[in-house]
Amino acid sequence: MSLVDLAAQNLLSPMVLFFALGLAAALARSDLTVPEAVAKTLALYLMLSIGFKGGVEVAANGITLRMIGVMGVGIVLSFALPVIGFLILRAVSGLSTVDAAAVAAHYGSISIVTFIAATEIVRGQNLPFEGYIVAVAAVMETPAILSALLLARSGQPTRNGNEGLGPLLHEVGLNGSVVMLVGSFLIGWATGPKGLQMIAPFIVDPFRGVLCLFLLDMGLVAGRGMREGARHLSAPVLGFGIVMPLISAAFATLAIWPLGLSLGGAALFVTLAASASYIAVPAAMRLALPEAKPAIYLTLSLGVTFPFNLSLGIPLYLALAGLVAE
Amino acid sequence: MSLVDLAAQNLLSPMVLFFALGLAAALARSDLTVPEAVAKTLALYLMLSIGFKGGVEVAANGITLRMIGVMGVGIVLSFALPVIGFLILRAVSGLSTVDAAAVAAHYGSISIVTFIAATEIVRGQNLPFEGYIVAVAAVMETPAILSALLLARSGQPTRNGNEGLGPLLHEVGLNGSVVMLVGSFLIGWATGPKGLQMIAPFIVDPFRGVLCLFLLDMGLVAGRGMREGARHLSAPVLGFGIVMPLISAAFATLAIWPLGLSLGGAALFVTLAASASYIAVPAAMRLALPEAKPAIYLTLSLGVTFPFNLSLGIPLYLALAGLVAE
Amino acid sequence: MSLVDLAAQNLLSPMVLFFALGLAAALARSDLTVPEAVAKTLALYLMLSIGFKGGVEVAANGITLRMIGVMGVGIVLSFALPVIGFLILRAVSGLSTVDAAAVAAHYGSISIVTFIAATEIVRGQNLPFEGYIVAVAAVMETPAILSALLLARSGQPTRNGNEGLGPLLHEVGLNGSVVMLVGSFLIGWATGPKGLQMIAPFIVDPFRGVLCLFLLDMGLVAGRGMREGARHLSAPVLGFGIVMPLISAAFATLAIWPLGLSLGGAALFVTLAASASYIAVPAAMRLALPEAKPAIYLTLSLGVTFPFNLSLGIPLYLALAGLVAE
Amino acid sequence: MQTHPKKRIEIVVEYPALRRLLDRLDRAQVTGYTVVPALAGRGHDGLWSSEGLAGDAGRMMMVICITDPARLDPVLEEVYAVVARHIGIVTISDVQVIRSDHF
Amino acid sequence: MQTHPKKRIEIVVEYPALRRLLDRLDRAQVTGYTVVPALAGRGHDGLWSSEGLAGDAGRMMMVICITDPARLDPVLEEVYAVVARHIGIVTISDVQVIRSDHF
Amino acid sequence: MQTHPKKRIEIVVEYPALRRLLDRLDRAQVTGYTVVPALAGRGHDGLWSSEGLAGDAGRMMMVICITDPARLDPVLEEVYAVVARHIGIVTISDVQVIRSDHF
Ligand SMILES: Nc1ncnc2c1ncn2[C@@H]1O[C@H](COP(=O)(O)O)[C@@H](O)[C@H]1O
Ligand SMILES: Nc1ncnc2c1ncn2[C@@H]1O[C@H](COP(=O)(O)O)[C@@H](O)[C@H]1O
Ligand SMILES: Nc1ncnc2c1ncn2[C@@H]1O[C@H](COP(=O)(O)O)[C@@H](O)[C@H]1O
Ligand code: NA
Ligand code: NA
Ligand code: NA
Repeated sequence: MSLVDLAAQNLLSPMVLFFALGLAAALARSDLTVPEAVAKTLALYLMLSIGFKGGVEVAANGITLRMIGVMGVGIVLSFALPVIGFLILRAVSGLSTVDAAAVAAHYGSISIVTFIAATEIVRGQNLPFEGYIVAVAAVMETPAILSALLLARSGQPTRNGNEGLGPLLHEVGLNGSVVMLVGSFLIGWATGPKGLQMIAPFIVDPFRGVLCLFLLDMGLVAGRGMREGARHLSAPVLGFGIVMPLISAAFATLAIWPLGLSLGGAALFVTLAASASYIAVPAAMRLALPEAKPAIYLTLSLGVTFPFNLSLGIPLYLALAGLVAE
Repeated sequence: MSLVDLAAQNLLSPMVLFFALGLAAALARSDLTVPEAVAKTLALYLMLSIGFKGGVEVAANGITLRMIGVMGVGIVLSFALPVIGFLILRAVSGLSTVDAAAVAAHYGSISIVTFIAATEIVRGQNLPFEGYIVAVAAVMETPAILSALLLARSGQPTRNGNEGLGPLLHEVGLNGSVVMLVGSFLIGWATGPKGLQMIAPFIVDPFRGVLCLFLLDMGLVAGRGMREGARHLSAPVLGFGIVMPLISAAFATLAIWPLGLSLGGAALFVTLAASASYIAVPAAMRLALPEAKPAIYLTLSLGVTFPFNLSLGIPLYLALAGLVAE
Repeated sequence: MSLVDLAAQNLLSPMVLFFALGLAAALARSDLTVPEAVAKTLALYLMLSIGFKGGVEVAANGITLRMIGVMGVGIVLSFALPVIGFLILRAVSGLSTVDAAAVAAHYGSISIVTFIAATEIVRGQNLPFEGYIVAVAAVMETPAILSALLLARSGQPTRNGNEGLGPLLHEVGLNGSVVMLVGSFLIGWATGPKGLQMIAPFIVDPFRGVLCLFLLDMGLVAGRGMREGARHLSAPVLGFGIVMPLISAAFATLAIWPLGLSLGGAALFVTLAASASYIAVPAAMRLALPEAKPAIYLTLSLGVTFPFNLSLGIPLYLALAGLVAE
Repeated sequence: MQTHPKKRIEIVVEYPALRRLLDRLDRAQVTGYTVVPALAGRGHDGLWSSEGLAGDAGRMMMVICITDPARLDPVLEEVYAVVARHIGIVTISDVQVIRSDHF
Repeated sequence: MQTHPKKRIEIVVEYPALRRLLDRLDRAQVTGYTVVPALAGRGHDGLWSSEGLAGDAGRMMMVICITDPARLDPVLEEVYAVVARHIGIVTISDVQVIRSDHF
Repeated sequence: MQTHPKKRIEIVVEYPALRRLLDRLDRAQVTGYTVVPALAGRGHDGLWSSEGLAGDAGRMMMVICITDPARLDPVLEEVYAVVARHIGIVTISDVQVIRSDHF
């Protein structure tokens, strides 16, 4: 299937259309909302499901050297990409050191929903993928945060030290979404296919439908954010929200070339690198760099990069992965 | 199946019994409640599901002249029924102009849950129905509101003008439940049976069970409303809550006679006309006619008409539809 | 299967592992939480499902003398066990009369989630069980509360009389969870297998998955409770949380010997007796014995007895039941 | 705008006692009250949080009641009768309202 | 610590009128406001509870707005324009703040 | 009824900073506090709403703390240490309580 066909097919999937519905409703100032308690639970559900299924696959296939290699590459990218993002932002945008570091952190980390949307597309093409990729997602969440803190301090010497790095690492590492993802992965690993069979009618069958509802909600939040936050984003910053994912994707494609991932796995890895966090990193930034303006990084990640990745990015990353995958 | 058999079978369905359980629990002052966040989400789910499935059917069957005809008749009824309701209320009840107009608005508009309950009964009889009926439901939601505003103004010249009709139309037209229903319908239409297949384990399989939970909640809210609101309802107003649906049903039966709907489709159309709104119109009335007492129209619609329709009305409308359907 | 195998298999089930995940996350001070609105709804769902399924089985098998006998034994145990618990607590712990009575009430009453977890284990062993056991669960919920009130008054003559027993009985008997369980049982009974078939994709298929999510939440709440409440529990009280279930189980095993229950049914009955309430009784205690410290009874029931029963208790009760069952 | 002095009573009380409290307020013939959910807190009886709770014991509510200064004492007595036995606190403050007849 | 006197306006209003109220506050150029959900209440228009409601009519919200005493009257006028027609109440009280320029 | 004067501190603060704030209150040895969820608001940092949020950044909480007038200043200092760096506001008002020893 050609890239254009793939993109067109993706744009007409229920997932993307429900996101678009949410976006349109929010921009038109509809009062449609998903209650916060439900939005949080949908996110928990998605992480439970994706983590568990990944763990089950690892249980079936065991740990391999390749798995460790891919995780290592993921960690390195999560550390390195914020540096690249930071340098670009400092060069082209007028953002302060702290704001640039905070934005960059989001692009080194990953977005689980983008990852999930990509798994659906990969699955729709009947491409298998390595189950441990979800563990790679988990280990890529936090290194970017440390990287960004170092970048921010490069500007202002020791301003943020007053709470210490220890409590911060604790809060970030035990962030609810990280715990849910890693915990479910481990449980899936421990219980294996037999465990999956027990709860499949809950975590597998309705998964895509729940994802549609969650994407509707993300569209609503993104649309509201765009309405409020757009004036905080200059043209260079907006451009960064599209260009940075492409740069990350390019680096990721090169970095996994030697590792011999399957096409599906490679596409997911590239998507992870190209995705930008919107749950774990924003919360960490409010703690670690409270001076950075959330209107900038939240709007950029959720209002610009996420829609781009969901609609055009993922098909592109799948094509990119085709260049290097086995 | 005779009307009596059908009614008896309906009264023993899990749906009606869960509604009755909620009603009984509330009247007995049990502290059983469904959290507001969940009630709102259940309503979103039902609209997502019913809208999507309707859209998929239209995708399969295309737009027909008959569809446009039925939608037209629906719009006319939604405009006209409030006038009839208003005249009756002014004649027999002591309600003020504004209260009478507000009550009448509810009976011109429609109740999606009543509609959904009717689809389950129709399906239980193995009767097919036209998928576009859900679009008819959507277009019947709002005309009644405009109708009621004109009626209310007939009494007090220009009292309500201070916010203007524009913002009101915006708020009513982009009401969350309308957006959800119409948006899901359009997405179902766009993605067709392939889209449905993807999310059927979420929006089709558990649908009836979710409906039971929602009806339990409606029973709780209706029972609480009856306990609080009963003293606001005089005997003539109470009677209106039963008689008006029958009048609406009679008009609807006559109005679609020439259109040649299937038996299932006709039963649903008559049900729509006979149903009374309890989400979209109350919210609109609080904005447009804040002087009207919510204790009257909410109690009447949710505490009298809805239980009547759910238990006895729908079987009756199915019988009525049998007189005119193809 | 040997007891050790059964226990090992149980400890590696997704249910127990998700509970452990919640516990670990809370003890490590992760900010993972399940929103309150969702936790309440999950509980409603579990009671709806378990009640309905029980009712359907009774519809299929009819009322028998044995059923009435088992319910009678259940009621007697619910009355009697708090007396035993109270005497033990007064003898070995330093708890006041009121605190001892309040704790004892929890152990006479039952925990529906423990019961549900046991049904899953029983089902996992392919053991059938009597559907009316869920009705036995319902009748065992409240007698223990009355028993505890009498015990508490044995200490302080007429201190708690100021609200009267009438309102209290009303509040306890119409407690939301009791109404949901009994109501769903009756609806399942009324609609029978045909009703079950209609809503099975909602109440049967995803049941185990939902249970995992609920147990995750219970782990989180139990862990938080242990962190806060541990200092309120002396060693004898802690010991009581493990020993009392065993005593209850022993009594229950003897009491149903003559009744000829199936192995599955007997295991569930013993589990009911051994389980400790953590929803209905705490709420009743806040009303009836507000002087009793919730930190003691909540921590003990949820933080000590529930984890014990879930992990080791239930396999043990299944083994115990094997001694007396048909 | 002309305003009139009233008293604002703010009560934090455990959920199981809420119905009793509201019945007492009705008995004291207050013209109204508003209930706001509380999420977490700490007091003499320790830390609590309603997150994740499936049951109602352990949740807290905040009740706000605006009343006439002349009626403060009888209202407080009814409130105190509930709060004294249950987990909760009461504070009173001065406020102004626009429509005096409403309260 | 040095503190500065401000006015705290507390408004309980039905949810459907919330957007109008907030638009009015914006028009009155207040520096900010906070919206807190209400769960249940009673007033002249009877008892209400948001539990179980799928729709928005029948829910209430509490809006808190800290403002400069000098700006109280114009703000109250905007607030009153909404609350007079809708279900709701308004109370005003004295508070102190730390950073005066923030308000 | 006899009442005693206390200070009521009301803090609106972003959720990610809540734990730090509560730790500070504990450090200042207040006798208690209550946390109430906020739903939406506006301030210098713009509009926000918690509706639909899956994450915690962007949510706000309201913390209420009754304290003795004599202890106000040290408490305010701890509070200010958090709120100064985070999104949030602090107001102080006078209240009366019934049981003085409770606070
Ligand atoms: N005296 C009062 N104290 C606190 N809240 C009140 C009071 N009166 C009314 N309210 C609240 O304001 C809402 C509307 O009041 P009303 O317009 O009188 O029905 C009520 O439902 C309560 O939530
Ligand atoms: N004048 C005000 N009155 C009430 N709440 C306010 C006010 N200013 C700010 N807030 C609340 O405090 C939050 C943070 O304020 P700010 O730091 O100014 O953005 C806002 O989002 C509001 O929820
Ligand atoms: N000093 C205080 N300031 C604010 N809220 C308090 C205070 N003390 C107690 N509370 C609230 O009232 C509840 C019950 O207090 P207590 O009876 O002291 O445990 C606590 O859990 C808090 O939510
Ligand atoms: Na990334
Ligand atoms: Na109608
Ligand atoms: Na027991």
